[in-house]
Amino acid sequence: MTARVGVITFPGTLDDRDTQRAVRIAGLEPVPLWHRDKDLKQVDAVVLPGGFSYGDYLRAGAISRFSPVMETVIEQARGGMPVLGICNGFQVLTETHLLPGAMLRNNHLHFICRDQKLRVENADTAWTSDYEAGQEISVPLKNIDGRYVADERTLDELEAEGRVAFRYLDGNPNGSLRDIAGITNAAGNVVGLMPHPEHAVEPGVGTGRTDGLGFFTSILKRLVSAS
Amino acid sequence: MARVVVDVMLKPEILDPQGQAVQRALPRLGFEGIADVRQGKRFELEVEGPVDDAALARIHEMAETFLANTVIENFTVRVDS
Amino acid sequence: MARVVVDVMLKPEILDPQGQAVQRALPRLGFEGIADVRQGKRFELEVEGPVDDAALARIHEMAETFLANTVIENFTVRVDS
Amino acid sequence: MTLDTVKHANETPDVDQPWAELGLKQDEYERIRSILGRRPTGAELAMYSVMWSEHCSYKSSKVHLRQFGEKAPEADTPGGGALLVGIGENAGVVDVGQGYAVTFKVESHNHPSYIEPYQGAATGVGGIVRDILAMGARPVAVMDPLRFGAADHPDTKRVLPGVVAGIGGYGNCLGLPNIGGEVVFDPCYQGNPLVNALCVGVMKHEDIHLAKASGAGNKVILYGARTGGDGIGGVSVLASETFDDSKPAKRPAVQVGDPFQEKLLIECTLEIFREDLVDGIQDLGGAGLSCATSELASAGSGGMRVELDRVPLRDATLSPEEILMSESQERMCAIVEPGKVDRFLEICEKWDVIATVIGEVTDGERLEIFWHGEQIVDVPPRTVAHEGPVYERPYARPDWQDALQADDANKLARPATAEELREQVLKVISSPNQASKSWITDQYDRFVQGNTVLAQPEDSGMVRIDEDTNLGVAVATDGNGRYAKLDPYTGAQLALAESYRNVAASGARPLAISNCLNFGSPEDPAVMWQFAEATRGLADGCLALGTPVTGGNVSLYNQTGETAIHPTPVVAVLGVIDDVDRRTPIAFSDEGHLLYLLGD
Ligand SMILES: Nc1ncnc2c1ncn2[C@@H]1O[C@H](COP(=O)(O)OP(=O)(O)O)[C@@H](O)[C@H]1O
Repeated sequence: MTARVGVITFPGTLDDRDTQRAVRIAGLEPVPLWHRDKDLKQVDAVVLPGGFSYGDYLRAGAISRFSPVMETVIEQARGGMPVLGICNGFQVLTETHLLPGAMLRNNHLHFICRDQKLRVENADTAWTSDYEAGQEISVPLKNIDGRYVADERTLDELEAEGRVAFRYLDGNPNGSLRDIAGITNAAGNVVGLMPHPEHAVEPGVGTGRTDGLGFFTSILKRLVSAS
Repeated sequence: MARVVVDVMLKPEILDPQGQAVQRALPRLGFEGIADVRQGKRFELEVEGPVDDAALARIHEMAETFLANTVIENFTVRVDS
Repeated sequence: MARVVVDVMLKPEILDPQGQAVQRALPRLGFEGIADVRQGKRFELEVEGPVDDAALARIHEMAETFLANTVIENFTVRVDS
Repeated sequence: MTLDTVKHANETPDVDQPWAELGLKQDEYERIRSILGRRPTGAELAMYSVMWSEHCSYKSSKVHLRQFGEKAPEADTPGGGALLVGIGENAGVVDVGQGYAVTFKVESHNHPSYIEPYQGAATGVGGIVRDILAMGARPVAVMDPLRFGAADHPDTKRVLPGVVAGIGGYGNCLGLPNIGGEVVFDPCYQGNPLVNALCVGVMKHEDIHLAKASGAGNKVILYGARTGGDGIGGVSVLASETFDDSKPAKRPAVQVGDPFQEKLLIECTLEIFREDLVDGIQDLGGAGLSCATSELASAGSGGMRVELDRVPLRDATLSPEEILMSESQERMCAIVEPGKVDRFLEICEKWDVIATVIGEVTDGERLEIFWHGEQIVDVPPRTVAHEGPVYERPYARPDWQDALQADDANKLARPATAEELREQVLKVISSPNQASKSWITDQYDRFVQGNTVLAQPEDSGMVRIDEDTNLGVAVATDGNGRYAKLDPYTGAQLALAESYRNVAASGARPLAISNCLNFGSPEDPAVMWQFAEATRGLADGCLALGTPVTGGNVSLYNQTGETAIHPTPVVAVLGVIDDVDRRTPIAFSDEGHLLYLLGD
């Protein structure tokens, strides 16, 4: 049995095809999912890809969060299905409150595109087990609403429970509190981050690094060992 | 048709770099004496039918669940006269 | 300190894609009866000193030259009470 | 107000018409009357005036642009043989092998970007992307050759950040990697920045689509955004007239872009292509529906009948003339066989795109437009779209040219001391034109789509177009206004050669070119001479290199008052590379490698 990973397309999603490619390169079967369908086609995990769903209008992720597909994703995520939100997908996950906090305009107010160094803080999630805690990786970062905020209590809680999954290194690119680049829920099945691992899976394109592949091989191992 | 205005502002404790950028630019443009600037959103809703308490309650709910993200934002609802 | 509010809205004839996207989403969320939504900006200015006519005139000028882009936007200035 | 129907026009031959306000000349108005055998209706006048504007008709440049066709490289040259669709369509198409075809084009959005930098630049990107899409291609990359006034001029601070944010805001939201461009500062662009935008698209040979309406009974479908009052007359006023400080600023409604709508339009259109549902297709850009309907009808066989009142509006008060002239963005017009209409509309519904059947192809020869059942347009479409006025504008080498050329660098004092030399070197390397462009390029997404092989700071941008075979294309854009001012003929060739070298240096084989010719007023014989020389230089250069011109754009009236910008032909060269793994980046890769200098 091959593991099936659903990749959702919302109106305005940009990185759905790239994410499908990354899933395929890691040896999984990508399954396109459509925002209007509640049916998840029996996938074993779901990725919410990057982009500008609904043009980022109102707030990034705010309109997509109410799409039919998200009803099922929220329900199944609570039941333990692995869900990864990348960039806009992370924004959607915070809007659904599957992950705490919110994303705001970068503190310098500009879109920023760069190869970003991160530290993997938590290598025990469904999406990070192929990394080692403390490992440093570089993947592209590209967004304008990438500043992670949450109240102090939530931040302390995240830290205490080891739920800060990724932290920015070599300079905070957007004013995210405590240099947070990505977080996980308490169960470790729902992970969100602003940088784009799916854009760092092939040596010949992009930054030429493949540091992002680990996300997809992590989920492969998890799904294969579970089956 | 009646107009209802929903104002959404970042909570005071949340950093507002847009407001700050505006505030910092003012003296350079020759405008002194503005101690602080916060930038938020204003929604103008054209409501069909009467804007009674029930309608306002619905709009309040709409603001709470959708127009504002109450993790970071506060909002007010009022009828535009 | 007194607060002055500057509301900036796109001119009626200018396309407001944000407002449209919000309006189209409302029925899906179960909110019917909103015929139109326009989204604009709200600036809250904390003014040092008295907000007299002279101060308001200055803020008006500030709105005209800086806070609003009068090629595509209208604005209003009012004292928040 | 009474509706100015064709019948009404026949009955009231002597009504005074605002042809001058619409930018038409007396003889042009007379010509419209003689084509129609009566006075035009208001709607007809609107159509002719926008379509015969400099921007849409190329009336001043046409006679010179012909050389690109006349001097086109032979079919047995690499580039000549690769040309699948040449000048005249929305964009040219070249064969890049393995069954793939690539289309690319540069366009200007100079004047709108000066008035409203963000929206002007954003809609510039939107427009060129729709051109590429209309050819049947998936857009895969954008580039943005830019020119601004002095870097330290206060107005540059207004224009540059707005332009960059607009290009980024629109392109990033569409998911198109920005793979290169230019940033040049020169005081000559102070009141007239140049915002050129390029888009590259990829398709299979069999997917090439053309802008033509054929087959009586086929339906005309308008889809995309609702039509509003945006940029009405913008095309004639903005693009064809000089900014003049003495007159009150003309500020017609600015077009506002909605990149989200455009992204839906792209995906929706590509799905429609995949199911082979369209016969002909045209994007709506400058001159809006006037342009789309007349061009489709003109290029096809038969006529067209349009029910204008069916056009979905954003503003119910628009008059038929305004609807015809509106430049609302994010709209397309398709010709669809009746049996395929339902499926077409279904796909549009899937993508939340509004689509409306607004008319059909007829077996007549006229473009006929109706408003609530009454006829307001009855014209031969070719006279609107393709047989507009052509001017042989007088041109003359300016009398200052000799002095300018004689005043060469050899006359400048040489640095006499180490200190002077140091100063001069520092001055050169600290010039904004030499500085890093990363403040700009960091605001553009260069990774999206996952196929970017080369982007800034490389000589050319390169994207992979086939993941299995590693086939790729490279594009570079270059222009040098200062050189072109000294010698427009050689200056255009210099731009071509530089762009060609940039593509070749990255490991790709140059195949074809597109260009954006930014010049001052064609009514000035000196400017016209610059234009004539530059086009001649470019055509000769392309012939020598064996690379055909596949299309491009002419932007005239780039001047402030009497002062024209430097003549600025921007040249884009497209190349193909069989295996992107074999690209050559600019950086040294290993210690011990040797440096060679090629050429003299
Ligand atoms: N406006 C722009 N948009 C995108 N890329 C740009 C832009 N301007 C410059 N670049 C890119 O930045 C890099 C450096 O540009 P530049 O300093 O002009 O180099 P060069 O002189 O070699 O052309 C090139 O890769 C170029 O394509």
